[in-house]
Amino acid sequence: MLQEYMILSIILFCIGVVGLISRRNIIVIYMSIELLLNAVNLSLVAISADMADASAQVMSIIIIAIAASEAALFMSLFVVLFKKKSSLDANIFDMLGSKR
Amino acid sequence: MQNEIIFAILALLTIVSSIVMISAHRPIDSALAFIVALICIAALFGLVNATFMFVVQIIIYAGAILSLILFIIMFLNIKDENLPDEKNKNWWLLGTSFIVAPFGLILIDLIIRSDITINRVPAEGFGNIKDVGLTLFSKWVLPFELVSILLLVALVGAVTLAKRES
Amino acid sequence: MSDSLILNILLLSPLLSATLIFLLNISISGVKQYIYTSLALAGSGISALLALYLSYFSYFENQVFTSHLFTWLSIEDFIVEVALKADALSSFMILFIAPVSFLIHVYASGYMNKDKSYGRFFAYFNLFIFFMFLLVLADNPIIMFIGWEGVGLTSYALIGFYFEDIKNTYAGNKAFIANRVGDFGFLSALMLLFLEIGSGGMSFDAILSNIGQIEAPMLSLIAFLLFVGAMGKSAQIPLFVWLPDAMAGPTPVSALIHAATMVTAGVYMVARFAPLYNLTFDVSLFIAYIGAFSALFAAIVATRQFDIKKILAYSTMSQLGFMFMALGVGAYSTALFHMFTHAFFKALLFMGAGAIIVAFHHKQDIRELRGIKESMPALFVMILIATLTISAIPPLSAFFSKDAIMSALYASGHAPLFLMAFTASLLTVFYMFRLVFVVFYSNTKQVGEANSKSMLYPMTVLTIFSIFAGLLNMPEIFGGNLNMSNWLDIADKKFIVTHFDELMLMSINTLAIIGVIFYTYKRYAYTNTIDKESEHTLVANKFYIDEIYSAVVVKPLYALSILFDKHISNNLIDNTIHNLALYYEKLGLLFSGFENGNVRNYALYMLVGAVSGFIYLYVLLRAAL
Amino acid sequence: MSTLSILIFLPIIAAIFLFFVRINIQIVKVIYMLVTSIILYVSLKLYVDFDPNAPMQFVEYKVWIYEYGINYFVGVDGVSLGIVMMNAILMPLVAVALYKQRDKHGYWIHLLFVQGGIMGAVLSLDLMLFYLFWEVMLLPIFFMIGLFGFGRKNFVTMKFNMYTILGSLMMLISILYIAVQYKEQFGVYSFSLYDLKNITLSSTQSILVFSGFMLAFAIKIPIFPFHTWLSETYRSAPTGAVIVMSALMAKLGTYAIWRFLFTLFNETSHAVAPYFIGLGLFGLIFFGISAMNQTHLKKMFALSSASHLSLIVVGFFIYDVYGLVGSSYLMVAHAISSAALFLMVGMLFERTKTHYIASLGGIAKVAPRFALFFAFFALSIVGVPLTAGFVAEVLIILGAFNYNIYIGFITATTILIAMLFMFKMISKVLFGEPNEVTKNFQDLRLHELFALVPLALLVLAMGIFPNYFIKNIEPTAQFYILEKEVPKNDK
Repeated sequence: MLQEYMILSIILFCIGVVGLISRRNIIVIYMSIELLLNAVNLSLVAISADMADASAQVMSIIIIAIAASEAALFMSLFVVLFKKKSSLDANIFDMLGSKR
Repeated sequence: MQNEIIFAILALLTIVSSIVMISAHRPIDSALAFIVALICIAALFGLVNATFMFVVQIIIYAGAILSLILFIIMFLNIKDENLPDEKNKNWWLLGTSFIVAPFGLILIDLIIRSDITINRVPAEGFGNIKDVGLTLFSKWVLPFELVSILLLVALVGAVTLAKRES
Repeated sequence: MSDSLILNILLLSPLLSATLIFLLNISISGVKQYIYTSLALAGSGISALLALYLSYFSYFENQVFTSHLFTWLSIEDFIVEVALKADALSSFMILFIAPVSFLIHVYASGYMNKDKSYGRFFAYFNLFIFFMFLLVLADNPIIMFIGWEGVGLTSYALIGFYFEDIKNTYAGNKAFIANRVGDFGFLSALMLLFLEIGSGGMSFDAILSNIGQIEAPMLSLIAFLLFVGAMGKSAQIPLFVWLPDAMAGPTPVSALIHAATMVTAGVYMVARFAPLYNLTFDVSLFIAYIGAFSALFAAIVATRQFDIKKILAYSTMSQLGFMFMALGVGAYSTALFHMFTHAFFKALLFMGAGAIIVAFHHKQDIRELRGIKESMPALFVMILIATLTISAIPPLSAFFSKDAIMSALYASGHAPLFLMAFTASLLTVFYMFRLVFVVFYSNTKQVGEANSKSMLYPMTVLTIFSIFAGLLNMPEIFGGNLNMSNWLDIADKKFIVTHFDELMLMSINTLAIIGVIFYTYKRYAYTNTIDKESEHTLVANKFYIDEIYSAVVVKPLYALSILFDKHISNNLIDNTIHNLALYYEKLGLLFSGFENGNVRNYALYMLVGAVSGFIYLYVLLRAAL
Repeated sequence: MSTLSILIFLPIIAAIFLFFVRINIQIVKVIYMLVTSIILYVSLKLYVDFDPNAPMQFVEYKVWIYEYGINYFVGVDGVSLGIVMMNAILMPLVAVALYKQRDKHGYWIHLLFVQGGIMGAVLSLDLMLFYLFWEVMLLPIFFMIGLFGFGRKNFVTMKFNMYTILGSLMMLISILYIAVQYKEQFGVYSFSLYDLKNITLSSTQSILVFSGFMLAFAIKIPIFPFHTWLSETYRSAPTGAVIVMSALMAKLGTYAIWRFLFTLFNETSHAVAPYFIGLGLFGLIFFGISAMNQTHLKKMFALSSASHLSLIVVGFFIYDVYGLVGSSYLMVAHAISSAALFLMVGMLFERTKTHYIASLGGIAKVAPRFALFFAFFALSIVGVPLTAGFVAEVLIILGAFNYNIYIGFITATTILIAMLFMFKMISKVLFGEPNEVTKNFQDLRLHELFALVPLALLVLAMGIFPNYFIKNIEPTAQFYILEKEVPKNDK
């Protein structure tokens, strides 16, 4: 069972990465990040089951906690950014770049 | 055998809903697709007896986080003109997939080729609240406390961020 | 007094007085004029007295004075001592340099009277004498070269003395640059000389005794280069251009530096290296021809000049040409003898010209100075005597010296040289009497200011010298015994001329001269011929030599300068460098496009990198799996 | 602390101290004078105690970074002595001449810093130490031009620095390369000059490493194709920086050729000498003729400096005792003269606010003392007798004739080259009638005289009694010549 779980986790992770990079909508980007975390969680839980050890599940609980706090921050960021530019386009927020 | 069939269905459902999630134009569609994916993942947790994880996944992800997302999407009242103009979205998706594909394929290849399963027989009550709780508060108590601090920080951060602008 | 002390005082007293005057002049304003005068006269007077003392012992007792001051340089074999040596030749040189300098000092104290730069003038003047003594008394050519350059430097300062008119300083620049071209040759020759035989010592004695060790071509090269130095200093073709312009300086300067002393340094130097030139006939002959061309060229140009000082300047160049002719055919003491007499009469002529210029408020054009005989009779007499002397009328001093040159040229068998010299000497008579007749014999009358006594007394002394200086080297034919030649004891070539030939030569020469005087009298005295002479002929414009030099040397140099600076440095090299920097910047812009602030793009780059690293690792490790 | 360490570190420590302590500018100047005077005193003592016949003296050796053989290793010999003395003499005089003009802390702090840096670079015998100081002395100049310069100062200072650092980096690579080679051949790391000269390199390696060093020095000097930073930089730099650059830093480039290239790569230096003689002679004439057409005083003097520095390079590469001694003498002589000239140009600018030759004139009439000193130093650059430059030029010309008669003739043109522009410049600046700009020209003030008179006396003394000075240089040169001839005979 572990191998299948792992393969599924890899596929989900890849999909997450694709979404993360190719989409400009920040909400979708956020959800892609969550998908990455879920992919990792999936493999952790699978390993935990395979090894009959709860530690890996604890790790995924911690990851979920982190994801929750991330969610809180992201949501407030969405609000702030949307209020400022009234757009969800990630390309607008490029102040870090070297503008010519 | 039964488990394998359930797994195959769930896996397919997860992958399809994930793909829908990253390719949907409107965020609300994505979020709905994402809920499907998350619930499927929770089901996959349950399939390997991780009952506590199953519950947590449903409550926190599908319950709390996703509802928060939906709430925000509705709260912001996003209209079509607020959405980014993603003309080349599909090309981007395709291109990125081609870049990521080798990564995934190689990993899958490695997984298939190597024998990583241990198949230890779980004890009674594995994966329920008691088991996980004991591990959490004995072996992992320090990370747990740290995470609580992190949550506090995130809370304060979110409040200040949202408050400053309003 | 010990010998060396005398030499040292002789050398250093002008330097000391120059330094004192200089310090006074630069630090305190409003010093009384007589302080400068007494300092300057003390400096040159002491050395003049000592020079006479020195020459006396040298002449009668063949005494050689030496003095060793300190070691200038000592690196391996290159040992240069600052040593002074007054042998016969040096004593002979200071015998006329020091007294003439002193007399011109006295004269200058009158000429420069009330000038605001009185102190500065005498500081330079004494400094010049110091360098001239150093040049003449130095015991080795390197120290001589220092003196040689030093006189050039002071000459530069004195030509540009009235620096308010920038043209004067340009004349000074020209003089120094032309001199330096000569010095380039001189210095190169010295270096070669040292490398060939320098390990035997750099004193003149050592060099001249070792000179036989040098191979012929190198010896000729050295001799030629030395002569290049002489060309510059003694204003011979082709480096003569500075001398006419040098007349921009005050007249005492022209008298002392550009007539009597500095310009003769070239003659002295060639005479000093006589043993060298005796071994190099080709170079000697070259010298003789350069001298002949210079003499003839200068004489021709002088016939159409109007500036009284320019006429005298060309005359100086011409007379120097005579000396070089004599040097070239090997009659060294004859050349020196002419230099000796020339110093007196040419100084006298310049001082006379200066007296006229002062009297008539700095008018220098002979057309404006007509008919001044009555107002200054003493001056007229002295200038007339000097003119007769330069024309070589017997029994005045230059008669003996010029005649000796003529007979040496005649006996040497170089007919072209002799003919050129003869023509030049007749032209000399022509242009000198043209000057005299135009200025003094005229229908118009002018009255100028009276000259001060301090100007006239030195001239009187010089007049006496001009008349009698010839006695020093009376040829056998007049019952003399060539005292000076015997004293100097230079490796002269001996020319055998029969008494009949010599007498014939003299009489023809004298007759021709008298004929020319009459012709000139007819042409210029009490007539307006001079006003009809155009200023725009080829001759009056000095054959356009200055313009040719400017077109051939100066303008191409400036063009080259622009080429080097603007085109090569700026356009070629610097622009290449700037363009390199520019392209580098462009390349930077190309890459900065990647850094556009879109974090997901950064993630893409990261991903590409990670994936390619991943693939690489996979390929690498595939075998192990 | 021993003599050499005082020379190196006292100015640097003082500079750092002044940097952190913000005090009154007057006190800064007093401290500057005090420190440079102490340095001058110590240097004079060094000069008196110096033994001409010993090879390397006052050597100090302290282990610094043991594992890599990088040590604090300093010493002085006949060549470095000249630059040390110049550095010690010029710095206080610059302050004496300029103290009224500059009321910025940084100016004096940077000058102190650069003094220490130059001392360090001259005295160090360890290549890493040398590289360190070589870069250290660059920085204050960078800031001085940038902060106190004229015109397009930012561009110019960037260009100058990038140019110089390009060369320095090549040198660093070369240093590291030979250190690694040493490790391979002898088993330990060492950056000491005397250890590194024992390594054997193939001719290709040797030439590559040589070029790395040479590029750094050629840019600093500058030799012909690397000169384009020069005139713009000199034009923009403030007086103090120009003096440091022309009188000391450029000389360091030539000094380093002798100290490092001739010691480390003696055969290669011999092999490439003809090219550098050619380049030097070309530069001598090229810069001299380029200077003829300059309208800006500082640019003209910059090119004049370059011309003389090319001559110094020629003197070194002809490589006999006359050339070496002559070049080292010219280094010192030219340092004094050019420092004095740039100082006077600074005074000129302070009074007239112009650097252009065409707008000046008639200064001799209103300011005779200024004119006297200006003409004197200009003539000493030309190399008239009784000035130090003359002695040096005679020696270099002698060496060149000894090398080859044609080279000799071309080298001898040096006595013509400088005249081409110098005399016309003197005429235009000093002579003629005073114009609007110069009619109120103030003559030299007392403190300026205090700065210039010692320099003038030094130039005269070095020209009249050269033997007294040269006897300190000559044994060192002889020592190098002897050392060079050994491998020559082996072949």
